[in-house]
Amino acid sequence: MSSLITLSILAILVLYLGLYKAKNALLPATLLGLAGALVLAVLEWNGGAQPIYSGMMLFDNFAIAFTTICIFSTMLILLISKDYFESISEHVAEYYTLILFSLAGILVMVSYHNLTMLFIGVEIMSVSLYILAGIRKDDFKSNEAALKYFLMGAFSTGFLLFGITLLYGATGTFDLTQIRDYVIANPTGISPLFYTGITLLIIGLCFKVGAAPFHFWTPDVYEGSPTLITAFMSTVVKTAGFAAFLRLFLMCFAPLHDFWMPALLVISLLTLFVGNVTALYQHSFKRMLAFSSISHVGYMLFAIVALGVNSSNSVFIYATAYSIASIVAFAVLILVKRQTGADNFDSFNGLAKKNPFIAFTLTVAMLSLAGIPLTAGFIGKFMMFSTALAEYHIWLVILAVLNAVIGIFYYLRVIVAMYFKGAERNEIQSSSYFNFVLGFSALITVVIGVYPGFISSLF
Amino acid sequence: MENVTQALQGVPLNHYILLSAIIFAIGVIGVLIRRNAIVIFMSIELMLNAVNLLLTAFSVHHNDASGQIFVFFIMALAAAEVAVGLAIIVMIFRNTNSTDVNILNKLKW
Amino acid sequence: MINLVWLVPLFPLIGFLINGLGRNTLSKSVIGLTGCLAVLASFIVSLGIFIELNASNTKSFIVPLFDWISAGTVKIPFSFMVDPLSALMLLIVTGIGFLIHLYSTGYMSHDAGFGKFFSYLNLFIFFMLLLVLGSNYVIMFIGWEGVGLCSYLLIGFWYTNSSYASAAKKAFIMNRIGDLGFLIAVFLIFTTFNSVEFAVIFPQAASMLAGDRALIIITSLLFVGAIGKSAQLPLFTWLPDAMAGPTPVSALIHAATMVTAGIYMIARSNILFTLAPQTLHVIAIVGLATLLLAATIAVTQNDIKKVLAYSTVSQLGYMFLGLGVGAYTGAFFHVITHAFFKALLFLGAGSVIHAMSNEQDMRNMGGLKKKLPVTFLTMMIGTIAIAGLPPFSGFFSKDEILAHVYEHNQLFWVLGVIGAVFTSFYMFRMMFLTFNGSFRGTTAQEHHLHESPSSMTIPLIVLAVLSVIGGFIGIPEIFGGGHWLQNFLSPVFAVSAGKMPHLTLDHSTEFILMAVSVAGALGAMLFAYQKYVKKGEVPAEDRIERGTLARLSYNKYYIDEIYASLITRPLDSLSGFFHKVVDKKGIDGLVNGFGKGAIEASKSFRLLQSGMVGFYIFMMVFGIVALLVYSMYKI
Amino acid sequence: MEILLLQIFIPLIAAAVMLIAGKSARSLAGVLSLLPLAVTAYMYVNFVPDASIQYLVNLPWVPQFGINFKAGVDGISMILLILTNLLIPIIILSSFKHEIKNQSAFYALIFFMQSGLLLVFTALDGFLFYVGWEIALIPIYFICALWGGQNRIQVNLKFFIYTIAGSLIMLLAIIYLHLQTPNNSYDIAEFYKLNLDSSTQGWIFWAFFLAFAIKMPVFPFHTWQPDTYTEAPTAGTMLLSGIMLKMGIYGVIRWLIPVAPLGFHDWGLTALVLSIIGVVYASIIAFTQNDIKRLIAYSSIAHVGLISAGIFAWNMQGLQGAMIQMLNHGINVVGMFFVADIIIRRMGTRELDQLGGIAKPAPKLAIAFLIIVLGTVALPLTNGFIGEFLLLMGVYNYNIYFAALAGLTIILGAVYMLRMYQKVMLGVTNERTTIFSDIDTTEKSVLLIVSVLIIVIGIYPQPILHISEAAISNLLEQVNQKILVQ
Repeated sequence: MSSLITLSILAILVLYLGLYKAKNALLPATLLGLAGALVLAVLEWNGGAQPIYSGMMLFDNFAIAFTTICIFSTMLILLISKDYFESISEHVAEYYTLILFSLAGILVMVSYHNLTMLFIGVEIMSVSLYILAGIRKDDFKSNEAALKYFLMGAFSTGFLLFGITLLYGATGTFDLTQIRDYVIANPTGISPLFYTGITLLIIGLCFKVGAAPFHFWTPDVYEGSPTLITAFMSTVVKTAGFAAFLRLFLMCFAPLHDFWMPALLVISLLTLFVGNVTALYQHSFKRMLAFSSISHVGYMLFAIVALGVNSSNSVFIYATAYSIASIVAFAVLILVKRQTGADNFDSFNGLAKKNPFIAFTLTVAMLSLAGIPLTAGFIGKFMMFSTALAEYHIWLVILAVLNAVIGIFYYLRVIVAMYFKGAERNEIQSSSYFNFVLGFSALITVVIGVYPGFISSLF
Repeated sequence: MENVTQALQGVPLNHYILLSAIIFAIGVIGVLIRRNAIVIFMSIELMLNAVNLLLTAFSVHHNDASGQIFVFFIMALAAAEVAVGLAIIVMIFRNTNSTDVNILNKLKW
Repeated sequence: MINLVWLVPLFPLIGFLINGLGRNTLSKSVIGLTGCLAVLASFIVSLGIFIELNASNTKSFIVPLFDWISAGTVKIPFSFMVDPLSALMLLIVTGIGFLIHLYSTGYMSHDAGFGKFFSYLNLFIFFMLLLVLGSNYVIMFIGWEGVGLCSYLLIGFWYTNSSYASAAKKAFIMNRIGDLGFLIAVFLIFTTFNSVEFAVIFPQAASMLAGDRALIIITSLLFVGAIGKSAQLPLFTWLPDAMAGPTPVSALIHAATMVTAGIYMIARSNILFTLAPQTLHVIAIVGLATLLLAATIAVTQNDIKKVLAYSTVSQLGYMFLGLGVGAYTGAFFHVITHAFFKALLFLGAGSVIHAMSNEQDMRNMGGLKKKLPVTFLTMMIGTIAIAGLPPFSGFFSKDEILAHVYEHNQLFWVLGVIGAVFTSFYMFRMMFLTFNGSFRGTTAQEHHLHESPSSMTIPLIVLAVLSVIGGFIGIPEIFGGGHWLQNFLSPVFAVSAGKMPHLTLDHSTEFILMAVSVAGALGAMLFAYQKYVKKGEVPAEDRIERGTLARLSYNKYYIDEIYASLITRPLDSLSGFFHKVVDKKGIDGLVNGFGKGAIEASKSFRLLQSGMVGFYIFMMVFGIVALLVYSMYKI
Repeated sequence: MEILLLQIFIPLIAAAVMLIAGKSARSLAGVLSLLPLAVTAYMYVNFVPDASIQYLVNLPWVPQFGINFKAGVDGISMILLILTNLLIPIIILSSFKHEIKNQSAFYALIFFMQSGLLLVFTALDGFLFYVGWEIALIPIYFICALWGGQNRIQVNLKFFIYTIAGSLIMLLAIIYLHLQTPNNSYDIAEFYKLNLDSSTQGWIFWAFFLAFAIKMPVFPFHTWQPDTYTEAPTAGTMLLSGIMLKMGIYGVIRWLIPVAPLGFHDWGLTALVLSIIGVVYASIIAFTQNDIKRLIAYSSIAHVGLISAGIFAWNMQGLQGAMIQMLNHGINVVGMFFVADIIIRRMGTRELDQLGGIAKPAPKLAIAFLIIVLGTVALPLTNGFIGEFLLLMGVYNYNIYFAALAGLTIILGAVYMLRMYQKVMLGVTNERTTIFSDIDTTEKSVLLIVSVLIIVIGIYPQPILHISEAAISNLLEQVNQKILVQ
């Protein structure tokens, strides 16, 4: 649990660094602190975790794994923030601080053992993000993103809370273990309040992860926010949302599978179709990524629909693969946008000729997102399909395959633009930070794709 | 205090649930039909308060304090949210001279 | 010698390789020598085999070479079979082949593709020998298709002329139609007899009942193969077109050897056919129809080679008629004699064309008797032989067939004789138009007129001699002959003969039959003499209107046109339809439709993302309500 | 060191070498392409033609999912190894005539693809098979889309998405089978042992069939193919038609039918009918094609239709015919596209109407082309005949009418092939074709290899038939047993 504390302290520290205008120390300090938190988290691996803080939190392997990937992704994102924040605002320290606070909230979200902590984690994360989304104060798009995110986020929080309340009403407790005990102890006589509570929780959580029909905020917010923040939201935040979702259902609601499964099944399919089909006809790469992130939510929901022993593993791998590939995509987007000033597909034309390395890493990322073998994305999809098939959701998987095919279409558009379309363009300036992040991410993507063994056996 | 608790416990739980549900629904409808960001925000607060009310009722019903503690958390975080939310609305008002949410629809499709 | 039978096809193959590889480097004399010697060597070995076989008591030898294909139960050895039938055929192929090679050294001496020509000829001989020697249907099929290939190559020898190239293509494709029949017959044979080896099949077949369904299908399919290869109705149109090839090719492939492969194959499989009387009946009818049709076309043709081509088709019709009535020996007899006289006639025609500087239209010839005496004499012998006048070879073979036909069906006989009358007419017409009267060509041609070199006349003379005496190998009983051919071939046809009614014509009937056909032929000859020598008529120019019948005949009954409009053009339109409509619009349209549909869906789906918070919340609430309603039901 | 691992990974190493080779990539590629061939030769020499699986490699890969790196070679695989490793050097050699931009990437992609192909042909693990299946696809997509013609982007996108759609469905089937195995394995031997009910097997059948049918392609899943072949660079077309489509055929033999014998029992007829329709349909379309590459593409659909028909007839002749015909078709179609490439490169057009008379200025090319045409139209003593003879016999054993229909290829093939030959090579030369220069040394050597192979296999096919005989008969036995039990 020390990593949570580390993070919180780090956030405040960074804020102070900003106050004292130690701009150059911000990034190293943040990264160092994150690395420390990461190490501290990993050290607790297989520590035979018990609920701590009066049963409020449980730092088990599940939590550690997701903490690790979230911190890790954040580090990658911050590595490419080197000149980014400076270019859009002078209050650089706030960025780091807010991101760190948000990350702290995320840590709470992935390791809660009490619904109170779920709520608190979600809110810590969200409130920071509301600010981050609108941090470019003079930019209308950023404003709009912040407002939309905020209004709808707050709205959905209401449902989350109402759900929690109803659960409390039915069980008299917020503790996950006790809720589970309640479910097990009353196989037949579960209160209607409880069922309604589950439904409302589904609504609240679906909003947080951006599943249809609660996804509407996602594309707009992702598009309007500064790209790095979008990267953070679509990777780390999404991963955390899923971890929270999964944790709750895995721990408490698994026995009531028959009740909520059909609903989630429909949501999952709807999400897939909305995400993929809409992504097809986008001109902006960033907006396409937003829709693609919706579609990936659809795949990840499989793990919950077909809840089982493999679920956490599947979500973990999927989220890892997805996060890393997305970070590459956003990183390249930042570079391209910096050069051409636009984020549509045409800006990528001819990239392969000028910067084969960047183009190659983006290709790997796109192939990973599309789920082509020898990339991590394939392993993720493969596990999702396996999980769903194991529960005989054959039609779901067939429709998912249909969506995967649609997905390939729009991911290939970028590759097509980079390799097969020519354009007059200059070499893109890319710092060594970028190169490192891109190369390293591509490498991880391929390594997981080729030898998934070392990561797939965590749980 | 004892008396109050007893008196409160005398009211059937269903009434609380119904009441909160109605308040919550009013909040939702408010969000749904109003276009002014501040009013929408207020409606959301109404929803949160419906939750608070219900939590308290359950807390009493179960004779368990944690529900009421939860209410404090909600209030605290709602306050934080208000701070951020109002800031955002102010920022937007500065830029657009309006708090109509539908004015902001640059991001679409 | 029989064990060395593999040498027979090997020599031409070596010749092919030497000439093929050295076509540009070797001198013409070396090429000619290699080509001729290769075939001559084969002929000598064949002769040795023939002598040995004649002396031997065993009449059938199998010479295995290697395992060719083996897949599961299918084992197809590459092996040769030597029996009287193949031994005789070897002699014909290599013997006439040699003469024609020799002839070609003269005929083709000015052609730039000399080396290529000889390599193709040698290759042809190789495949023809495979066809003859194969001990099973598959090896036979190799030869069968191989000769088709050589035919293609040689018809299209002057490929820069695209109508020649088209003729070559036509020949190949029409042959292929037959080949498919053959191939399927092979499959059926395999499933019926579990083997494709002649030596295994025939004894088994002999014990089957006549009219067995499998046998009828097998024989019908084999006959389809024969139709293609031997240019019978309805697939005969390629053969006249095949005259596009150099004349020696027409003589060798399209008269003497390849086109008789169908007859050879049926004779080889005689037992199967004997037990399928229905098929035989069909064969007889097809043969008869072909012989009449081709004969009636030949009477109005003006191209000297076309006349001979239709004559070949017609004569092949006789052979099939003979097969159809069970006269296997007679049919094969006619194969032999026809090989002699038709090769002779073609080579003679070649000599004429050579002299006329590649002129083929008889309307521009005339009076060549004096200038080309050897050619004239030898061709006249050939003509008499084909007209069926005794004692030349054609008389014996044709009358043997007709005698059998008479016994089988008298109407067929009448038609057959009519065909013979036509034959006599058009052949003499050709002779008279070419050699009698006055020269009708250009002066340049007239100056150039000369008798051909000895390399060309020697084969003519040899073949003329053979045409004269060739018939004596099968002198029928009524002339006191022992019919050597029948005896020699009897092992091959023995089983069939046992299952067929014997010829029971009494001698007087037989004499009368012969007299009638000879009289008819003589009459036709005289008529032609009257018409073309006495009156000196010359066929009309193309532009002049002809009578209905004449027009039909002159235009070959419009069969090519009918095929074009019934088969070729509909297929081409079908192709266009499949490509443009079914493939592009239909199937591909559907495939693209998925893509387009997705894009269209995307266009409308994205409108949902209207940018209005109010609408978003409305949709969310809608979803929430739906979910709540769902949970109400579920609880 | 396991020889099979060498076989599979040498191309991968070669691909890496290519990337750093720079200017010398071309000649280096030529040399490196011979290495896998040498390994194959070694394997062939030490191969015992019985039904057993040899050179087995079985390494744990992702053990917790039951995934192993399990690969081995039996007679069926052996033929495909020969095919792949024989054709790749030829293809690379044939590309020497082209000015290829960024050639090191080009050759690297070819080698990368070779690895994928070899994986597919040797994999004995469903997951591995699928991985190989897809990684063979990526490089060819890039080859075709980077070095292709005008419409390459559109056309290849369709090709890629279409084929991947099929293969994803196959992936589902593989996962499903895996879940049914008692110890959750991807081992093909475990798949073979499954006894699913026949309706399930029907689904499995279709899932696999879709992937393979698109790859081959079988009517009506073929519409991507003519466009792709036409737009791809020659080496790409050769890879696609010579080797890649054999993945589909191989898949049918190795996976589809043995894994879902009852599905095959119920649906094999449908597949057979589709294949035969394809034979006739594509042949008829080929009649009037004016684009030389498109014509060859349609002819390839027809020929592959026959192969697939022979397989679905499911008997010794059909299967053996399919095995040898895969090799033959590879050789012939590579030769065919190479000749087409020579002509297109010299003339700058693919339109038959603008060609003609090339035999005169280029007699050597004419001979080679003729031999390839003859091999394609299955003239006896060329390789094509052996294959088509056995295939038609196989179909015949199934049903005589089907054989008659499929046998139309004998006629129709001659029609369109000879038409093409005539239009290109025969007739009079026009002003474009008179200046046609005959083939040079590189071209000659490629065509010589191809021609010699066509004839040698045609005359003495037994060594090749022998390789796969035992394996095929074993497979046949195994499947028939299962159908019988049912």
